[in-house]
Amino acid sequence: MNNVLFFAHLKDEVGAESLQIEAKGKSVLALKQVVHDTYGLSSIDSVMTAINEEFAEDDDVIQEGDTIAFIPPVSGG
Amino acid sequence: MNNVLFFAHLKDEVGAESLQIEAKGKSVLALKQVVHDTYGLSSIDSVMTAINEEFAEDDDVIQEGDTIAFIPPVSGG
Amino acid sequence: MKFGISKEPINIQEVIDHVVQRNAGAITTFIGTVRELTKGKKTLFLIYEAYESMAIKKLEQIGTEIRERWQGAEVAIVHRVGKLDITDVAVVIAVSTPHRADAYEANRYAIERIKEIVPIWKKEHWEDGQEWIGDQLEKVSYPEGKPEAKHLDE
Amino acid sequence: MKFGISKEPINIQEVIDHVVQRNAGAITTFIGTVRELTKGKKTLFLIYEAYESMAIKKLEQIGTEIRERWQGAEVAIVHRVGKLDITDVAVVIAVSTPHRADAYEANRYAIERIKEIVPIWKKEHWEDGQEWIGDQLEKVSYPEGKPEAKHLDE
Repeated sequence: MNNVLFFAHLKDEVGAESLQIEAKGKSVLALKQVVHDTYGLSSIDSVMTAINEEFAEDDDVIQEGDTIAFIPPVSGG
Repeated sequence: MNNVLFFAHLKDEVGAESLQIEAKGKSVLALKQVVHDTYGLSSIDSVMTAINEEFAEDDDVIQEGDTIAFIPPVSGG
Repeated sequence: MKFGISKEPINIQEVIDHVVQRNAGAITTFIGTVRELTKGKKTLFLIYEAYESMAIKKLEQIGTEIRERWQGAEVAIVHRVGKLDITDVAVVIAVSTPHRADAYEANRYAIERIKEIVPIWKKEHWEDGQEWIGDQLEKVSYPEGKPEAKHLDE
Repeated sequence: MKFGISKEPINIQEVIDHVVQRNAGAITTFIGTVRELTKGKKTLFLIYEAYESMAIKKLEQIGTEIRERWQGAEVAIVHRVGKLDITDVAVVIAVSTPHRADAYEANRYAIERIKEIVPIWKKEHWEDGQEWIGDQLEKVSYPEGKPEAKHLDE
């Protein structure tokens, strides 16, 4: 299983900070599609993704136990 | 009379922070010449001068009671 | 903490203390504060949220980037999270270097990088609504999958 | 004091407090510290001396210049005098502006102007001697009789 984290407006839309999703073997892009379809998160296509706290590419493949975070455009500072 | 102030290396060379000098009617340049001749301050020619805490030109004329300060190149900060 | 996320008000002097060094002649700090008016619209307060563990890693990364680019530089960065009122301090960046030009440049680099790669978000609250703010650098997509270091003098 | 000469250690937070404003999104500070090594030569300590009454006027003048050039800017500057050891703080400049680019630029302007027009001098003490330092900007003569405002982006 994989812990999938949501922040900012994504968290508001999903209604949860994190979800347990079986994503092993999926690409980041494929997981985005799942999230898009399941939660109606259309903006997920344009956000960055982190695997285990490092930015990842859409074609990176998720391993068992990886923590996935969807990172909307940041606005710190 | 005029209070004439010396700072940094000028103060060390003159051996005083200030001197009472009659400079009324003299130009700044003329006062520099007096100081140069009296105290052997050759570097006085290249320093700035302030009259009553504002930078002055060599041809500005000193009035009774003006405070004159010789300002070596500054090094604050 | 030299690179940190804080739920409490940031002690600016403590951040500065992390970068004091015998061969620094200059320390610059950047203090980001909550501004009341943005484009004529009145902000009531902000909420900052962070992906804390990753944000700390990214702040540390910025510190490493700066030490590589500016010789002799030391860096400390603390970002606040939670509810912030007008004039409250959101972020403090302290950079020390031997010479002053580098201290300004490296500090500027840090704030620009924070706005690129550190997972922190702010929600603005106005009288008539609220919104998560994003994309302040006007870049929606990252062709390389992640933000790139950019020259600040572009 | 918003523009001052201090015989005691400078409280950085107090200088910053002078420039906090509801429409500032950015505060920058420049903290000049005593560096141990300059061109390989080891400094033991410094003595700073000021023509105090004029120095305060000139610091205030720099504040005025900045408020005229950078809209919405607030400025505070305190310079220390007396004996300073390595890492001691010689000067603190705080500038607040609505947007961050201005806060960096205006702050940089302030330190450059201090080195031009504020009557403060430092005497460096090394193991083998001591000397009053001057002319750090490599300008011996002032053709206009007094220093001119210069563009910092030259």
